[in-house]
Amino acid sequence: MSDDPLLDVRDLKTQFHTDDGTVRAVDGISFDVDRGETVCIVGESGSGKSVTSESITRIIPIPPGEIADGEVIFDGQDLTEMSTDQLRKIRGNRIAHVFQNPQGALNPVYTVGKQIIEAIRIHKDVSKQEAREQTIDLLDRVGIPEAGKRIDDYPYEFSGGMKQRVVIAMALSCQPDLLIADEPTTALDVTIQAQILRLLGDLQDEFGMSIIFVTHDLGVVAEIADRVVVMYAGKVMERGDVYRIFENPAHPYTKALLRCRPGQGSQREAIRGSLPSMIDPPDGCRFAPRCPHAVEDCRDGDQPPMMEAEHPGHEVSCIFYQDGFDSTQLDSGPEGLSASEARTDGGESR
Amino acid sequence: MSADAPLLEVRNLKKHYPIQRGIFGGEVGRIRAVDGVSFSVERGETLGLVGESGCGKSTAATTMLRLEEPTDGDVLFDGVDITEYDDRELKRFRRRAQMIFQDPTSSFDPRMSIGESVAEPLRIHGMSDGNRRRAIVKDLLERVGMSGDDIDRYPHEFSGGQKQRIALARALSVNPDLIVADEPASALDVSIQADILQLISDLQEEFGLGVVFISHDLGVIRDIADNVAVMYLGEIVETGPTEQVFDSPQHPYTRALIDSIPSPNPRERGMAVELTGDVPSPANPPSGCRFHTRCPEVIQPEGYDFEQSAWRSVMNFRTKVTTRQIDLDGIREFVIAETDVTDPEDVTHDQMVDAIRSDFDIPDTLSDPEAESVLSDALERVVRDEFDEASASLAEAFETVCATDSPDMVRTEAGHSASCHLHDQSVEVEPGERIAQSDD
Amino acid sequence: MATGTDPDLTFEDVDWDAEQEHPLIDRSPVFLAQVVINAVIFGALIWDYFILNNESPTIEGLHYPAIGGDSLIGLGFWELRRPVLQFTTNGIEMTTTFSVWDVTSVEWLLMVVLAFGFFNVVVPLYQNQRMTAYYWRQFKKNKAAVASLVFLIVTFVIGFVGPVFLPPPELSLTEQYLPPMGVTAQPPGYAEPISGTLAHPLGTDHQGQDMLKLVIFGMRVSMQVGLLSMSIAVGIGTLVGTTAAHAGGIVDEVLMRYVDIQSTFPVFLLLLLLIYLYGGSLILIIALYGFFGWEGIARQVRSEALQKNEEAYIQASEAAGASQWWIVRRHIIPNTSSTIITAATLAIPAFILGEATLSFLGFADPEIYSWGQVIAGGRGDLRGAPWISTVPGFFLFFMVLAFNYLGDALRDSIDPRQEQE
Amino acid sequence: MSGMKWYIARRTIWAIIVLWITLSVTWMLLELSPNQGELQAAQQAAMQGQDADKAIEDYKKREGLDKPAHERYLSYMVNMYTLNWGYSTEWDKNVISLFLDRWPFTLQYILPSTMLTMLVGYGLGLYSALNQYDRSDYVATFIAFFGLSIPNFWFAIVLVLITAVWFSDLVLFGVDMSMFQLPVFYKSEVINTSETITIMGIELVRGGWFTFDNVKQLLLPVIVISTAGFAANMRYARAYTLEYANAEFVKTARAKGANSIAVTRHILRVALVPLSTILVFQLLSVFATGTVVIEFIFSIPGLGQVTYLSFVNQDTPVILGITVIGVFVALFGFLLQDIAYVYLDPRIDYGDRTGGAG
Repeated sequence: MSDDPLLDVRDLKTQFHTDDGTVRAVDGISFDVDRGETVCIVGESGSGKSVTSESITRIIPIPPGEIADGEVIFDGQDLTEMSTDQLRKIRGNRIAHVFQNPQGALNPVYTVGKQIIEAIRIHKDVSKQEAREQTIDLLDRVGIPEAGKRIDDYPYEFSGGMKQRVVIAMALSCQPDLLIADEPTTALDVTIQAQILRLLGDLQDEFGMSIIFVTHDLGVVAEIADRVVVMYAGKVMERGDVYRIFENPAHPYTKALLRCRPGQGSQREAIRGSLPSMIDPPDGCRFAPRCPHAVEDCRDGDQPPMMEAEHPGHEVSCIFYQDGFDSTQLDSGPEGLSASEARTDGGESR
Repeated sequence: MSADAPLLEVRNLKKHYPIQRGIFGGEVGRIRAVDGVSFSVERGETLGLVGESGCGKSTAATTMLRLEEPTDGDVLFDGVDITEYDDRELKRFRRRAQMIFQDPTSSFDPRMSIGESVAEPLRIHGMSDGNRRRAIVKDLLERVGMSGDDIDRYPHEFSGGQKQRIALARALSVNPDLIVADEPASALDVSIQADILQLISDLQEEFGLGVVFISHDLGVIRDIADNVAVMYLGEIVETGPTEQVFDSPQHPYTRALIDSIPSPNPRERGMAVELTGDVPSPANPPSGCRFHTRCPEVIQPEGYDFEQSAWRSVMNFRTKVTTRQIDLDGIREFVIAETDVTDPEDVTHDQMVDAIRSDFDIPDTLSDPEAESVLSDALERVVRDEFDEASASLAEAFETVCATDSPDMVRTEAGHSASCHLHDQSVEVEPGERIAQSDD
Repeated sequence: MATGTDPDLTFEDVDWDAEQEHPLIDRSPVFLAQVVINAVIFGALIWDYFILNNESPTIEGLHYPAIGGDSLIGLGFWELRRPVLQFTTNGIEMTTTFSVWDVTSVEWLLMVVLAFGFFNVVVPLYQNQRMTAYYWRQFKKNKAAVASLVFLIVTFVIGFVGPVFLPPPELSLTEQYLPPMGVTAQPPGYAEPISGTLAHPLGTDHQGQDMLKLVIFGMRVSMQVGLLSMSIAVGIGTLVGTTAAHAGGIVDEVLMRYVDIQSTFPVFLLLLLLIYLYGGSLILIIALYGFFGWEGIARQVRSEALQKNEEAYIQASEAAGASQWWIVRRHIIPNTSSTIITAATLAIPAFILGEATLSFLGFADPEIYSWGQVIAGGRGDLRGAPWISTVPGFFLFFMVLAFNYLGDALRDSIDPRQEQE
Repeated sequence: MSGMKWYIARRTIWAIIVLWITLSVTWMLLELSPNQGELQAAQQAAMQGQDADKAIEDYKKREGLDKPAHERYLSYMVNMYTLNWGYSTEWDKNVISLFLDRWPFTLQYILPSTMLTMLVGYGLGLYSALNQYDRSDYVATFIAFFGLSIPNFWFAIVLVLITAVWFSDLVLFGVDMSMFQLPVFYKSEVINTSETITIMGIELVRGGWFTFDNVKQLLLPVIVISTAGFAANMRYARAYTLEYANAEFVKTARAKGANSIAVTRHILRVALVPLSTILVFQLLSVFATGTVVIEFIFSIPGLGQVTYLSFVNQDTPVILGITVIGVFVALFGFLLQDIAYVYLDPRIDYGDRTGGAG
């Protein structure tokens, strides 16, 4: 095995062409994933985290979507250069997906067995009977009781948590090197979420795969991540080791996200304002319009480049970490936007 | 109306939905969405109603406001039973109790300006003067942090958080005493949730409102509620002051629920108690304590001594045998998939027994020999397709109070109430078990 | 009470016991105007049917003699109706054929429908200009639909205004088979090829009737059939659909079962059967299409209303104390209106085509200038005078096409499901 | 699957009930209308100088109309269900045998039209939905609107004008178009003759159903009637495909590495569920009018022509028979549709309704 990361995303840009203009859903982001590790992409809705995860194997709808720029190096090969035919050999085989809504992810008119067998037989040259036996084994491994019976059931006969187990079984059918899980527990109850998170952890130990886990829930991130990528409005704000992110968050956005988690009583603080337009994003740092520390320079030019924050591997895109600025200012109380100013802006939503 | 009566008191409220079949709708069963819940809310107090999806908390909300007719029970508002109200009295009550919904988008008529929507309750309750309505709506919009100039804009011109503010303005418009908020923040991004919750508690303080706050998110409940009631499958299993319930949960379900919240500290991983299985169907709720089919602390019968996790597995097995939910052909196929055997005829009894054991995570032998003999006998019978006999012998040997008797709501040592046999003084429980935590 | 409203009024200041004494009935000027207009129409209708003799026309005095004969030869299509004084010469009263407006039952119906449309579509659009502008922005994106709308408005105006100024097409033995302007052909009965002239821009048919006039008079028939049948069908469909959705239970079951039965009965055969039994007058055809063409609309409205019933704003309104009637009138009907309007726009072309087909087959009233009849009349002369069959067909085709494009664009632009995305 | 059998049984019973209701309604309509035969009898009598009233009475007696209403209704129902549908004076034939003679002429173009309607309609709908933002989508949409809007009787006339009139003496790019000329009127002799001709040593049968001549004269009818049908099907297929084209399960299928054929199959299989519920209705509404118009224009001696002529000639027994057949075909079609729906959608609960769930 080489020392290269399993997946290296460099300056990825994904756009959607709509009637109202070009939506820059992902606007130049970079991160990497090592073998066997779990990387969490965290951000609010509209931050571009799902689009990022779907751009890796290009399963976004094209058109209207388009990968405008960037490289996605997977095990030494650039996926963006590949033809769809070549990419198909990787999808489901070496890179598998699990989506947010298990209800929608399964075709309602086919039995779950048929759908998993299809996944196996796309990539492996095995007989139907062999594929069926493998499927029963997979269903059993993801904790579906009586796998031999349930294989012939239709998706509607499963509960939400069980459906998500089926989807995970399907994703694991070819023992992928990388599993991309896009909010796989958001639609589930907390008790079921705990089951699924534990299952994913166990399966990772068993299969040794890497996981990209997309979520908006920092609790889930703390539970499973090795490294974290914090996204906002199509840009990476901060990335680094999970302990650094939680214990020494560097970017004002990350700090704000940690402060707005529920369960902290009066300590809890909302982030004022709302997400900027992705068609015509503001100059400078994308977070500047909502940032309590923003200064004049924050609203100029492009998003600041990633700078190292104290520790190697912990990087942040904020001008306070550039030369001539004092990042300790970020620890002091909020200034800049006054409460009344931020209250009702919000802008047009869609 | 008495002054000391709580603002809202719900007593043994039930809402059942009939399951109908055929053109003439003969009833073949009923979904017990809410099955006897009781609680009360004082003026200026927030009650948090928490539970997993499908536990009946939303139905409880609509039923206590008589948006749906309750099947049984009383709802006292200011000491007067609203289930007895006629149409005229009900309309007066509607002015005093308002509701806020989860989805800020669908709670506004897309063809009405938000001014019209906020003024709608005013119109309904007889304010015919448009200028007066406009003045009130402008004032309200400003009070919830919007601008009075927004009055002629349409819902699609606002973000989710803004719409939820406007929904609050609409609820306030007729100066109510009680607000029932059904997951008002769960459709919003975390970053703006806090704002809406803050606004709700500010308004509550300002106007002395009673608030019933429904949520599946324990964190949110912890932030906003004074008292909390935990629901499971149509029943309240634990209720008390929020801090107390969160700090020393008395019901195993509450414990599991609190433990399931992922900790924000990455150094405290994997502490969650895992609840097995899914919530059972409210159409056919389990006997005894409704939580016993998933409870990690289900009480062991007298005279046996084995690990709690093995006991839990045996209980799961017993449930499936009783309901005949074990499919022998499926298990046979599973054995084929797992072993070298290819012909279903060649699958041996022992292989079948082993497969069932591993399916239910039952150890190869139970630590208690007596229990082991009952179990292996039952397994034999199941493999021979003698479910009734197996079920009978299991029921006889592994009887637990959790499966037979419904626990009462009792005051626990922690000071608040819970309904669990572990707190039921009449039930014999071994000393260490009463405060048993999970076994791993 | 209503005067001198305090601008600082807040919700806490309201004395609800005092407020509740005020009447709830909404008496907007628009509502009153609608009542007045409808009263006028119905009054006139009663006057026409009961006071006036059946024989006499509704509006006398507008005497338009058709000025035929030698003096105006060559004017062809361009000859207009002109009022002319009646006079007496040598004790003999000179009477020419004059046409007056004897308002037919179809036209009475049309007036009611147009008034209804004006008050329930045009006026609300004017009152909610913000929303109208939003719809228009959405609608404008579809260029084909905008063109269709313009085409239909022009057609509508010509179809209704044209017959007021133009005398009906006349049979002429001397002007049979004239080709359209710019076309040279040798129609049957002619020894040499002849060219069309400006007098008859679209030529004449085998009976010498001006094609352009036939087209214009046919437009009127098509529009009448389309609008009226649609109104009846949409009216019944909306009523049945909302009732079924709102009442639920046995009422829903019975209504929807009836809809099932009606959609099983092949409408075309039923129409033929009823026309066979009762004759094929225009009003009957309109009524038949209206009364047997609403099942689809009822189904759509019902499912839409059922969906709307689940929306939180309905619950919010209920929780605020609104009555069922309030909810249906203020929320359900306005929010299903996009479905209703779309269904209406798509029902019109279906009915127009249906009527044309019936008259093509010869089952309709031969007195009516229907395009289908003209097309059928030209079938025998395809080789010599192909314009007789093809010209009205083009108009029919484009009218139906325009309605289809319009309906499709309306579905996209005023569908609230799209607004929420 | 006993639930399904019960479901199908129930739908069948419902179909029989509907048949009974429609027959009753038809009977009532006929009862309420002036009887043509009665009028004829009276007229005849008057012309021959006999007593018109007596003639009417004789006629009534002959036709059994003097009996009380419930008896007439009963015998009508018995006759209808025992296929004793009376005698057509116009064709001088038993109504049933008239229909038996004629149905093949209708079926021979309806069957290929149905296939064409579905294949082209669904194919084009699927294609245009999967290429939503492409130019080809706009073209396909326009074709659909064209098919939806063109009056089929006029379209038939225009096609006749082109293929029969203009092609007869048109030379295009040096090619004599008369070889593409198609017959205007259907010749049923083609079916009945059994002559053979020899071209270049190959013996060709000229008579019979499956011959070049017959296909040639059916070409225009098939094109006209399919155009009307496929357009509607294409619009529905496109709408439902679009609904599912970006569904999560389609994304999942693509994420599995499925090729476009497999992905399309996933979409189509799900879209077929709602499509199956409207297909029969679509076909029926097109064909009911279409057969009459097409057979009228092209003189095809099928059931459509019988329908047309029976109405023109006021041949009551035939009209009644045609109505029953129409209803029967519709009911049978809807029954097939229900069964297809059960097979296509595993989620169906066989019509059992559950009261509002919490």
